[in-house]
This record gives sequence, C-alpha cells and structure tokens, in this order.
Amino acid sequence: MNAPALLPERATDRQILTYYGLPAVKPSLWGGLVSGYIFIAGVGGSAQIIATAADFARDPRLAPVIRQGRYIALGAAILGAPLLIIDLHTPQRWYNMLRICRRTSPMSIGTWVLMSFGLSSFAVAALQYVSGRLRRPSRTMQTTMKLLEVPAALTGMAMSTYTGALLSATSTPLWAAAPCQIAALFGASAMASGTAALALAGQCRGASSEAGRALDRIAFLASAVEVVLMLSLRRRLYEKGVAEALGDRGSGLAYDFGAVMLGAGVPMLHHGRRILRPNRARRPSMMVSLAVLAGGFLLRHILLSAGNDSARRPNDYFRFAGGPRQ
Amino acid sequence: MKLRHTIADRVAGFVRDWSLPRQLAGEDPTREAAQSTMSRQLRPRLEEADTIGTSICPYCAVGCAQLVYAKAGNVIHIEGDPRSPINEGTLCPKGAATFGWLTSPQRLTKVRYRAPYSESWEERPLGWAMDRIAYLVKRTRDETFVSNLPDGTPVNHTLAIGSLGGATLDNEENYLIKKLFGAGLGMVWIENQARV
Amino acid sequence: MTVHPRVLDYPQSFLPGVIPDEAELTAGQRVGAGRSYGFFTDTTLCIGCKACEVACKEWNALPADDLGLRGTSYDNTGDLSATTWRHVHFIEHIAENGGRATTMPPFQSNWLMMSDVCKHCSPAPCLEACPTGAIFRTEFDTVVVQQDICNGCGYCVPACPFGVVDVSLEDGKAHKCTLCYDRLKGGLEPACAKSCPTDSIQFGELGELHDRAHQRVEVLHAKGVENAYLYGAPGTPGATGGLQQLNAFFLLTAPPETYNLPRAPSRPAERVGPSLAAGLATIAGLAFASLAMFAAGRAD
Amino acid sequence: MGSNMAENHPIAFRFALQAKERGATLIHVDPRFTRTSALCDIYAPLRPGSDIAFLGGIINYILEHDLWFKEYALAFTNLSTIIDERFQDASELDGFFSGWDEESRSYKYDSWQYQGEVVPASLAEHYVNTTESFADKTKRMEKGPPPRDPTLQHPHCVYQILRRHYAAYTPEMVERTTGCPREVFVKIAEALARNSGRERTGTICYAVGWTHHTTGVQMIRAAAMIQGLLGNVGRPGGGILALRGHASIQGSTDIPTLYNMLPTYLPQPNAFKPHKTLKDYLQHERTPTGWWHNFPKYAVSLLKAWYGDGARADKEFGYGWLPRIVGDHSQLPMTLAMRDGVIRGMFMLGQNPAVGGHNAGLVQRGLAELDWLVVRDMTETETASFWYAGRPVRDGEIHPRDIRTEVFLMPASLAAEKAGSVTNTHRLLQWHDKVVSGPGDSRSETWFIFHLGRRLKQLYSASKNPKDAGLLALTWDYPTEGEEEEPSADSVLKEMNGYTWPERRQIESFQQLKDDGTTACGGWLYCGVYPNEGDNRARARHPDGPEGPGTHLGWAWAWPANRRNMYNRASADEQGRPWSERKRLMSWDPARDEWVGPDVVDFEPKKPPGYQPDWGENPTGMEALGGDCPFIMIADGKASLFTPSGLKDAPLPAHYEPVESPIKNPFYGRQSSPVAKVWNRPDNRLHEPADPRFPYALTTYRLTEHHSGGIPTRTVPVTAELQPEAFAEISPELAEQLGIRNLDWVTVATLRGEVEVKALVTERVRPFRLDGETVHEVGLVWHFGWKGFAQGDIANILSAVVGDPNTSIHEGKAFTCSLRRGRREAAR
Repeated sequence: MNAPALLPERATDRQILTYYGLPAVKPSLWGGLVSGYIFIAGVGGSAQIIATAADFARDPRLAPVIRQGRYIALGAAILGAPLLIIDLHTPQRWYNMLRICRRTSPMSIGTWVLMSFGLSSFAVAALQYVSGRLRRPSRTMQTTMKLLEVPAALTGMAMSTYTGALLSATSTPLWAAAPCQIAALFGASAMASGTAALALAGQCRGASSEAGRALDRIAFLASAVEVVLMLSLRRRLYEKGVAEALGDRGSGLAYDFGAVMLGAGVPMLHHGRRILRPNRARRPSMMVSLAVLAGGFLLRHILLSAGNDSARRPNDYFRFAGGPRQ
Repeated sequence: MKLRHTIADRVAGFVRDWSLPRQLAGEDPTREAAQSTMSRQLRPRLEEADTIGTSICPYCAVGCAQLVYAKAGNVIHIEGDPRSPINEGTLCPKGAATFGWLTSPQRLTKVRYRAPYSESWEERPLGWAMDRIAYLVKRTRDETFVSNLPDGTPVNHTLAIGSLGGATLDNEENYLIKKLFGAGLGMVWIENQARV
Repeated sequence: MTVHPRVLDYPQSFLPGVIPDEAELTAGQRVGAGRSYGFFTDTTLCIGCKACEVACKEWNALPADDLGLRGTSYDNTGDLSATTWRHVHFIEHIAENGGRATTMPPFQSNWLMMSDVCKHCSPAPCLEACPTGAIFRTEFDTVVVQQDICNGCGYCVPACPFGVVDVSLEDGKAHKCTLCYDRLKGGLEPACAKSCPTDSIQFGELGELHDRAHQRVEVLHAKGVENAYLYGAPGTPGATGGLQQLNAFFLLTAPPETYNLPRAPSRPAERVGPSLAAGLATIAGLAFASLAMFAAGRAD
Repeated sequence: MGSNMAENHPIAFRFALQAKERGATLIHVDPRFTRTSALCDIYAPLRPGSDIAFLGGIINYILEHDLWFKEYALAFTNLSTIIDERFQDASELDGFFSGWDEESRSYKYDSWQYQGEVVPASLAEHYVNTTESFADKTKRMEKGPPPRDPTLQHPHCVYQILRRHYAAYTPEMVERTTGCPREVFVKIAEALARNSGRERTGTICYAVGWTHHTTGVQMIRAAAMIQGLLGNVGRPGGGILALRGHASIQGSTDIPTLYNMLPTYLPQPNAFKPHKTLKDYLQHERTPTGWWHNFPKYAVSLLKAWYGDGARADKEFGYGWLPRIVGDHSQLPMTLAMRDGVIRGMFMLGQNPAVGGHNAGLVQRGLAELDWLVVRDMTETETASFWYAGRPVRDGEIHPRDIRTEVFLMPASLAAEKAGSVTNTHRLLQWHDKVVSGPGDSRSETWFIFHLGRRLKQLYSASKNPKDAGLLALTWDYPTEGEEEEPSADSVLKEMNGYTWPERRQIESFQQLKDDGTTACGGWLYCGVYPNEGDNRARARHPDGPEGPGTHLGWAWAWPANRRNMYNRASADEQGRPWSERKRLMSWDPARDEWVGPDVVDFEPKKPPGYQPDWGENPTGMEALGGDCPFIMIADGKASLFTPSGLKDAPLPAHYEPVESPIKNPFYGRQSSPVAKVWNRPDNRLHEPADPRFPYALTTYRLTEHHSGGIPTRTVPVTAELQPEAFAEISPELAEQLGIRNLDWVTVATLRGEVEVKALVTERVRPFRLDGETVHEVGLVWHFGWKGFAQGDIANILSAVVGDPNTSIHEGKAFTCSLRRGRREAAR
C-alpha cells in the first residue's frame, strides 16, 4: 500500500505538488535570543574545556588561561539562563523546565546540562577565586577544584553541542537534514570561539606567550575543523535537497562570507601563519579573535533563520520527508 | 482552577505536579508522571448545566434537533441531539454555530428608535415603543381603511400597512401575525421569505 | 435514519442531565480509559461543509482569526494554528486536458476535500520535544497540551512533522486539538466527529478504526477508485521514520503533498542520539587535542 | 437538480450519501460544479434558466424509448384522459397555448379542460378561469368519470399530446439550449429511467434553483411529470423533495403570512371573484369531487377560531370582517408600492429585504418613503440601518436629513429563547423549548403581536365603527407566563389544532370538524398535533429503535394526520398489492379490511382498492374517487401529467428563456413566458434578449457557511471567518478574456445597478457552447451586506422585479449582466 504516483501533471496546476504553496510545517519562534544563547553556551562550554585541559597539562605558565577560562565559563552560564527565560512566551513559568526529565528532548537534556554546568562552573570559579585570595591555598581546595573541574568540562562539552541536537531534533528541513554535521559544527565553532575569547582575555589581562602559542595551535585546529564541517554541511544540505533556504541571496551570502570566511577561514590562515613563524612572536591580533567570535555568532544566527525559512518552503520539507525529487 | 499568581501558590503547584520524583519512582514520563492535577480532574463543561432543553436548529428547513445546555439562565453550549432520526447528533456548520449566534457580540439588547429626519439612534424603553407603534398603526389604519370599492364590492382592507416576515418564525408567531394583521386590522400586504 | 436503541430511554424534552456515555449513541461505543482512541477521516465522504471547524471552535471557545478571502478555492482558513484546530482543505482538479470533467470516477471527485487535524501521533514528536512535560499522552492514548504547565518555550512547534501545534502570542501557550480530552472524560464523542454530517470524520477505538479503514479501501478499490489509500495507519505512508502510527489517520485519493502532508515524515527524537554523539565526539577530540597541545607546549 | 444539497442542506445530503453507499447513482445538474457535484457520480453543466429544455428532453427520451412505468402511469395518472379537442400545444402555436387572450394578456382555460368536463384546480385558488361561470359547469364532475382511452390511441389523450408537445426536445436540442454535452444528458436520462419501475425508485430534489425563475412552477411540474411517468410518487425512495430554505418556511406557507391564503391553504377572499358573501365563497371554492369538498368545514371552523363568539351563524361567522385582496400583494409589488408611497408603515419581522429583496436599491429607496418602520431582529440589520448606511445614502442620492421614516429597531428572541413549533421541509412540526430568556429587551414575535394586539384592542375598545368590529371580536385570551408576560405558545398551538366550541375540548382529527360553528380550528391540516389536553405531539421525542419500521411516527408530528410519505397509497398497485417486496410500503389487508403498513396511509383507511363510485348517485367529495385514486386532493384523484386548471402559464411545461437571457429561444418564436409578471418602469428597466451590453449569464446563490440574507451567520464570528467577503466566481476563460486575475476587484453591472466584489477564478464555472456560440457565466454570492463581521456588496442591487405568474417568485437564478475589472466609479 504505497502512495500513488503524482496525478497527471499539468503545467497550469501549480498546486499539484503543494497545497497552494502554503507551508507544510511551522517555523520555530526562535530568533536572536536563542542564537545568542547557543553562541554563549558554546563559548562558556569550550572555555571550561580549555581551562580544564590546561590544568591537566600542569604547566604553571598556563595559570592565567585556567583562571580566565573558568571565569568566562561562569559568565556564560550566568548570562545564558536569563536569555532562555526571556525567550519563553510564559516566562513566569520558567521553573517548569525543571519539572521533568525527558531523554527524547534535547531541550530537557539541555536544561539539566545547563543546571549542572552552571553549578560546577560556579563551584570551580568560586574555589578559584577564594584560593586566589588566600596566600596558601589549602590542599583540600586544590583537590576539590581538580575533582569538580572534570564534570564542569564534561558538561561544557555538552553545553557546546546539545544545541546542535536541539535544532536537528525538529522537522525543520534544513536542521533535520544534517543532524551530525550541525552538532559537530557547533562543537568546533565553540572551541574556536572559546580559544578566541581566551586569547582576548589573555591580551587584556596579560598572559604568557607560551599560553598564547598553545592557544594559537588550538585555534588553528578548531577553525580548520570548523571550515571542513561548514563545507560538508553545505554539501549535505544540497544532497538532501533542502539547501534552497541557504541558497538564496540573503542567508546564502552571509553564510559563505560571514561565517565561513570571516569566522573560520581567515582566523585559520592567521593562526597557521603564526604557528609557522613562531619567531615573529607578535601578539595574536585582537581583530582576528573578535572576527572568530563574530563569525561564531553569525553562523548560529544564519543557521537559525535559514532553518526557519526552510520550514516555510513546502517543497523543501516534502523533499526532506521522502517526497518526489524534482 | 484558580490561576496561580502568588509565589506560594506557584511553589505549591509545582511541588504537587512535580514529575521528577514520580518519574524516578517508575511512572512513565510520557503519561502518568507528566499528567497534572488539572488534567486528572478535567470534566466537560456540559456537566455544569442546570437545564438541558431540546431545540430545533433555527437555520435551514432540514429541522435538526439540538440539545441546549444552560447554566443559571445563560446558554453554555448547543450541539446536536442524538435522539433525532433526522440528524442523529450531527449538525452542519450553521447549526453548530447556533451557540455563537445566541451569544453573538452584535446582539441587540435595548430598543433603538430613530426619530424622523434624525441622524442617530436613541435608546427607548420597550413599553414606550409598543405604545408608540400601536398609536401609529391605528392612525395609519384609520386614515387609509377602505370598506367598499367605488362599485360597492366589500374589501374591508387597508393598503397602507405591510408586514414582511415569517419563514424564520414559529407557526404560533405566524398564526398570530395573520390573525391580528389580517383578520383584525384588515392588512393584505402580509408576506414572508417563502417567495424570496 | 437508524438511531441507537438506548435513545428510547430519554423521551423527555427537558433532559435531567447529560446523557451518560453519549458517545455510544453518536459513535456506537462507550469511551473508557486505558483504550486508545483516534479519528479515521474518510475524505471520499467529505462534503467540505466545515461543520468540524465550527463545532471545534464552539466547544473550545476559540476566537475567530479573520483572515479575509484567500482565493484558495473555498478554503479561507489557510492552516491549523493556535486558534484553529480543524482545517478543511479544498483542492480543485476540475479541468482535465483542456476540457471539463463531467462523468467522474466514483467516490473521487474533481474537487478534493479533507478535514485536517492534529495527528495525535504515537510516538508524538511534540510530546518527545516538550521539556516541561506539559504535552503528555492521556489515558485515551491521545496527545494533549496541558495549559496549566506549558511555559510557551515553543519547541513543539518546529518539532511537529505536520506543522499542527502553534504557540499563541496572545496567551503565550502552545495549543492544538486535544481530541476533546474533557469530552472523552465525560463519555462524549469529540465535537467535530459528532457534528460531521456525512461521518467522514469517524471517532472510535484504533483497532476497530483500522479494520474499518482497510475494509473501506477494499470496497473503494472494488468500485474503481484504485488510488484510494490509507495515510497514517500502521505500515502506510505517513506512519514512517519511527512514527508507528497516527491516531488520527486518513483515507486519501491523491498524493499526500496535494493535502500538504509529507509522504514519509520522520521522528525527530531519532536524530538526538546521532547528533549528540557526533557533537560530543568532535568536541572531545578537540578537547584532547588542546590538552596534547598544552602538554607539548610545556615540554619545550 | 435545481438545488445544491451538500452545500445548503448538508444533513439531508447525509442520507443521499448513505444511499450512494448502498449503490444509488447520484446525479447533479447545475450551472456550477459545486460541493454537491463533487460527491455525485454524474455531473451535468446547465446554462441557468434552461432547466425545462433538459427536463422536457428527459420526458421525450422516456416516451420515445418507451421506458415509462406502464401499470403505474395508466392506473394513477391522467395519461389516458382525453382533453378538449380545441387544445393546441406550444409546438403548434410557436410558443403559445390555445386560449391566449392578447388583450388581457392571460390564458382562458376552456380549451385545457377534460373533454366535456371542467376540472377545478387543487391549488388554494380553486376558481377556474373559464369564460363560463365556474359554478354550474363543475357540477358535471359528479356526472361520471373523466373521458379516458386506456389504449392511448386517441389523438387528444394526454399521452399523444405529450408525444407531440415534446417531440422537439431531442437530445441535440437539449445540448443546444443547455450547453450540457449530449452523451451526458443521455446517460442521465438512462440512469433515471433504469432506476425506476417495480423494483427500484428514484427521487428528484429541488430547491430555489427551480423556484427562482419566471418559469419556476413549470420546471417543478416537468419533474412531477417525469416522476409520474416513472411511477416514483408515493413510494419509498421516490417523490419530488422540495429542500426548503428557512427553518419554518413550510410552516409559514401552511400558516401563511402570505397575502393569497388563509391558514392551511384556504383561498384569501378576492374582491374580483364571486366571494362577496360566505355562501358564494364556500360554494365557489368547494370542489365537487376530491378532498377539497370538505372546504366549508375548514373555512367555518377557521372563522370560529378567529372570532369565537363573534362568529355567529347568522352573521356569516364573521366572514365579512376578512379583508379582500385586490390583486397581487406579494413582495415584488410590495416593493413598488413602498416606492410609490402607497405603503406608509412596515413591519420587518426577522426579514431583511434590503439584502434579500430584489432590486435592493429600489427596496432601500422605498423604505425611505415610509412614514414608520418597525424592524424586529437580533441585530441592527441592513434594513434597519438603510437610512444612514444604505446604498442610496452612501451614493449621495438621498441624505438622512431628507428621510422622514420613523424607525423602531427592537431586539428579537431566537430559537432556544422562546417556545414554539417549526415545520421543516418534511412537513414535521417540531417543538423547541424555551431554555433561557433572550438578552435584555429581546422578546418573541408571539409576545410582540400579542401585546400589540392587546394595546390595539384597548385603543379601539370604544369604537362602534363596523370596520373595527373584527378586531374587537378577535379571540385574544391566551394565558401569559412569567413577569415578561410571554403568551403561552402551547395555547396557540391548541387553537391551531382546533377544539369544540364553546367547551374548547381538543379535537383528534380534521374528520371531526363541522361547518355549523360547533368546532373552531385555526388550521385544519394541523389538526391532530394537539389531540387532547397536555398531549403536544410536536414535542414527542420517541424515534423508532433500529428494529423499528423506520418511519419514526413517534418523533414529532407530520401534517396531515402524521402521514410521513404523501400519497403512499400509490406504493401499492390497483389491487392494493405492493409493487414489489423491495419497495413495499402500504398495502391492502383483505383480512382486516383496511390499509396497513409502517406509515399512516394517505387515503381513506377503510376504502378498498376495488371501490368504484356509483355515478348514478351523483357522488360528491371522496365518494367520487375510486379505490385506485391515490391523489385525493385532485378532483379526479389522478396525478396531473396534464393540468387542466390552476396554473396561469400553461397546462404543460414549455421552454421559455428567462426574462433577461443571453440568447434567443431556440424552441419557439416566443422568447420568454408570455404571462410572466414584469413591471417595466424607469427604476426597474429590463435588458433586451441577447443584449450585447449585458452578454453574461448571471446566477446568484448561497454558500454552506451563510444563511439566507446572511445576518444569522455574518454576525457570528465563527461562521463569518469561513466566508468573510463577497465574491463572484468566473471561469478562467472569461477571466483571461477580460484580464482579470484571481482576487482582483471586479464590477458586475445591470440596468438596476452596479456591485463590486472580488473575483474567484475557478474551473468549476465553465463557458457554455450553445449552437456554436459561447455564453460565459458569472456566479455571484447574494447573502452579503454592510453589517456583521463578514461584509460585501449586496448582489440583489443587480436583480430586477420580475416574477413567476403563479407564485410571484423573482428570477434571481437567471438574468444577465456585464462584468469589468476594477471597482465601482462611485466608490473611487
């Protein structure tokens, strides 16, 4: 029992393949607030990861990186939650997010991830701050920090990538067509933004050059992975026939130049050059870090609005949902 | 269910309907664990009705029967009567909108009067309007009543007053209209939508 | 003209109370918790009268959304939304190769009509996406948005593979057809199914509805309507990609896209796993790479 | 045909679809492809106004192919009756029938009568328009049976006349006139004929699609002839079903707020007929044979019900007080009378002529001429607001300051807010309870009329003037309930049912009515609805269970005498045996010596099928009708395939073009019906036939989502949003020709006025190929106005005041118009 082939098509009858061109699914109601949150969650999560990685490397010269990473992570957690609450259409019932845990809902998973990341980041940052004030930090404080930093990093990883799963676990054609690519891309972009944030923090607050070099290498790797993933995402969307939303002038150009070139391509080259000529030892340019951060936000925002736009195109959705290719 | 406003209310409500503990205790998070107290105690509002009468749809001539649910003198819902062999509980879009018609925001509740040459409505009591209409009917009838034609044929009518209406009215209403206007006042211009 | 025998127990003109188990009189079965109920919509019986749209709005006191003349045949409703939980489609295929059809294949008109509604899928993507547990599966196996819990996060809106549920900007909550959850509790048939003049919308227990639907398709095929098929019953288009069945399923006679329905919708929850895995894998890789780089940095 | 059941009577269509499930063939013949056509097996396009060509074609087809049901037609119709030899049909007189009197522009019936016998009409106006006086000629009806030739060879028997008259209605002519492809027409004729006979029956459903024509009555007559020939009358699944519009339009015709009738089809006394005295009235309106022979009992009982003790035997029971009509007082001339200032005061009781009245611009100008206007409705209707928002005011023709009309707008109660009975299209009187009171000052019409009557009686109480005696004698003592003093509808229904006088004991059936003043009955046909105290049958809610007979005699009450299938004696053959087991309904049970079956027999229960009148005794009334005469209301008891008297335009339907038609009449020289009521005056000018200025065929109609004038659904948000704006439906071909795109504003114009609506370009409307010439059609929805949530221009601004000669019903279904892109100039 399968659906019959198309009725004999007539040139005049445009609505044969759609219902008067009306949308088949509904776009999400999310906008700048949500794309902002996704970006910030990424930065916070990866900042915590980098801080923890630096801590495990047990290189005293990385202390500022660790400290700044933890504060950035806490800042992100504190800033993220209100963004989400404001975006609710009945914000006074925000606490209902903690009413249940639904394994099938990335937003439910995300809520508990945000909770745990927030708490652990707060604890680590608090301990960090207190130990910073004491001349001789007690051993127990050190060990608890060491103990808490692992869950913080792990939840940081989740923070950076669950938002990808959140988008793809919908019926919006553009998001649903590339679940793995989007989540991976958000992860890579998060790391790039995280390192950029730390590089910026380093310049403002002062950091050792070794830390700078390590950050360069990480930034280069993250941006490279990001570029690769962006291009594979674009190809995947074409394969699935849902790239139209990203194809037309507006978001297509923004994606190609803004996110890909500005956000990842240029920084990758810049960090690459710095790695190849270590001796030039110039300080990593503020502009590049800002570009990465801007590119990171732009990437999320474009994917979000392009996704909403693709939901309004019935032909995109029908192609995604097993409809006839044409 | 009172809308929860105060913080205490919110907290109490949250705790009462908190699904996590019930979920951990093994309840299905898609079903019982997620069900709120309001959903558990939900009842159809028809059960609040204190009077349930049978009516006939006021729209077309198929004559579908309707059940009218009323509470404290106000209609709360109207839907098809399953006992009628004509519609067996079903209703068409107009019949289903009967409740909407009775409670339409555009319904008149007061008598409106427009004086000759005036450019606006005025509100007037019902009794005053009835008296005024009776007076006008008598005046127009007395001025225009014809008992016999010039050739002596008895006609006993007035051609100056007309009445339109009845296809949407009950038999009892039509009967009194024809009885008073026809047999009583001698009007002949009595018509209704049967010819529209 | 056949009426249910129990009708004879209520001869009064003024009834003492709501007729108990009225669904038995109007749909031929009592409604009981623990069984799964749904709609079978047979579009070959639909006369496009929109009684379902009106009955739904009257029962649920939904406000009118005055959209004006849309020019899309007799459909001025446009789509399901937070204030419209039933929507009748009108598709005109009158002209065929220049001429106008006069003798038409039986049971399938040149003017397709179909009353669209929430599919009450099982499993339900909106339910699986809902982070607050506002959307839940009732004791009648239907899917309902609980207005006292929903905080308007809006995640169910893009999750729904059929674009049904929507968040109202007036009251900030998600709304969709509840399969008349309150009426079912009172033993009443849902308002739209009870009102449907030609029983195109049939309410009943899912097992029974599936048998009736398959039988109806055989009858139609025998009468020459070859392209009649079920949409949403287990193993048919619409119940695909992880969606076992749609509790509100349809009998259609044209490709699903004509009715704005996806041919093979998929269950979004199935994308959570792979997506999270890919994301975590990538970032974990980068994390260890950065650890390695830090460590290398320490060496020299 | 002539109706759109799925859209306008959806619940009735429920059973049409159930019949289709059990193998019935559904056929829809309509100018547009509608939601009914979508569910049918065969759809035939039909140019508006050409229905008789189509139906005549079917009669021709049935006769030429010998498909008619012989035993039924010969036994129960007047097919074999011999007509006066002077009769000539339209084929011989190029569109006229014999008896045409040019000077009086009407027909004399002499040549239409049975040979040597004058047949009184069975309509409410029994008077036969023959040159000789009616009274003495009719006596001969009792002398002997009408002349018949069962062998059908006689050149003047109805069968031969039909063959001659319909010879021209060949399938080719049908295609030329209606635009319906020949093979589709033949397929339909075949389907109808094959599904009739002993084992199968077919039904024809019509509505205003037929009545809204100047030849409307003849269209329905043509369908009656087809069903008579095919033996589909009085049998289950047969008949001609009138899908009436309003909730109680049948009731408002039975208890007629109509000018030409007294309750339950008694003729209104007419100044130009021998109705001077009660004796003349009874004698002339009483038919010698058939049920109407009981006429005097019903007339006297009615007068007794109205005037009570005032109706004294020596005072003609108050007959003198009844007003006489002096011509046509229907709504069409009423519009003109208002416009000419004849009418000075008007009551609008739930009617909205500013939208529903034809030539609506003229109606609104007429309203401005009134001294006073009382509008009773649930909202401010277009009629109530004409003086500041009407078309003449908005176009600047008149200003509120110049309108002297004193307007009262009074809130009215709706169905569940008042008790009362409504009569549906199946003659069922169904009671609706008063569950709540209307909002604020809303009152029912019974309240309004009762209290107005009480005030008038009080105002006239001192008058000795004989012209007021009738009013003072009116029985007006209905008990009232509640502090609103709502008169008891129950008591009014009891009066309609009838009771003995003066004891006022309820009467069980109209057989007990007397003409000596000892019985009072407001409506003889409704006698039996309230047989004894407290037993209101209209309120009975006892349907049959699934095993029951399925006639549901316990659910409400059908007039006459709760018979659910009219003329159901015809469901048995001459010997009283059912035509077939499959289509069994009533049959003669020799053992019990009476007619038996699931329905109440529409016949004298004890009259055996073999009974023949004893002509030697000059039998009158029902004795003059044999056991094989199921049509008891007709003078000879047989179905009238040929109508000797009663119809003003023709004994046989002949195709005439509508008064305004895009083409010439292909059948005859005579273009449109010679006796159509046409008022050609400056404010009601008509188009010439095939007028190049107005080339398109215009038809108006309603949608499922709206009702009558629109107010009952346009003021309800949930239905208003379903069809929010007025629109005109045009074919893609016409749209392309005029450069109109979907949803463009267009202006439709006639000599009466202009209307601007949006265009809905759809393939459901098609151009008609008529003999090489293409005629385009414009469909216009007519129930919009400037009030309510859904608004639009009033289509009836375009229509003209023209009417059917018999019923004075307008021609809203077929006239002509022009169409252009863009809005009205006046609006810009």
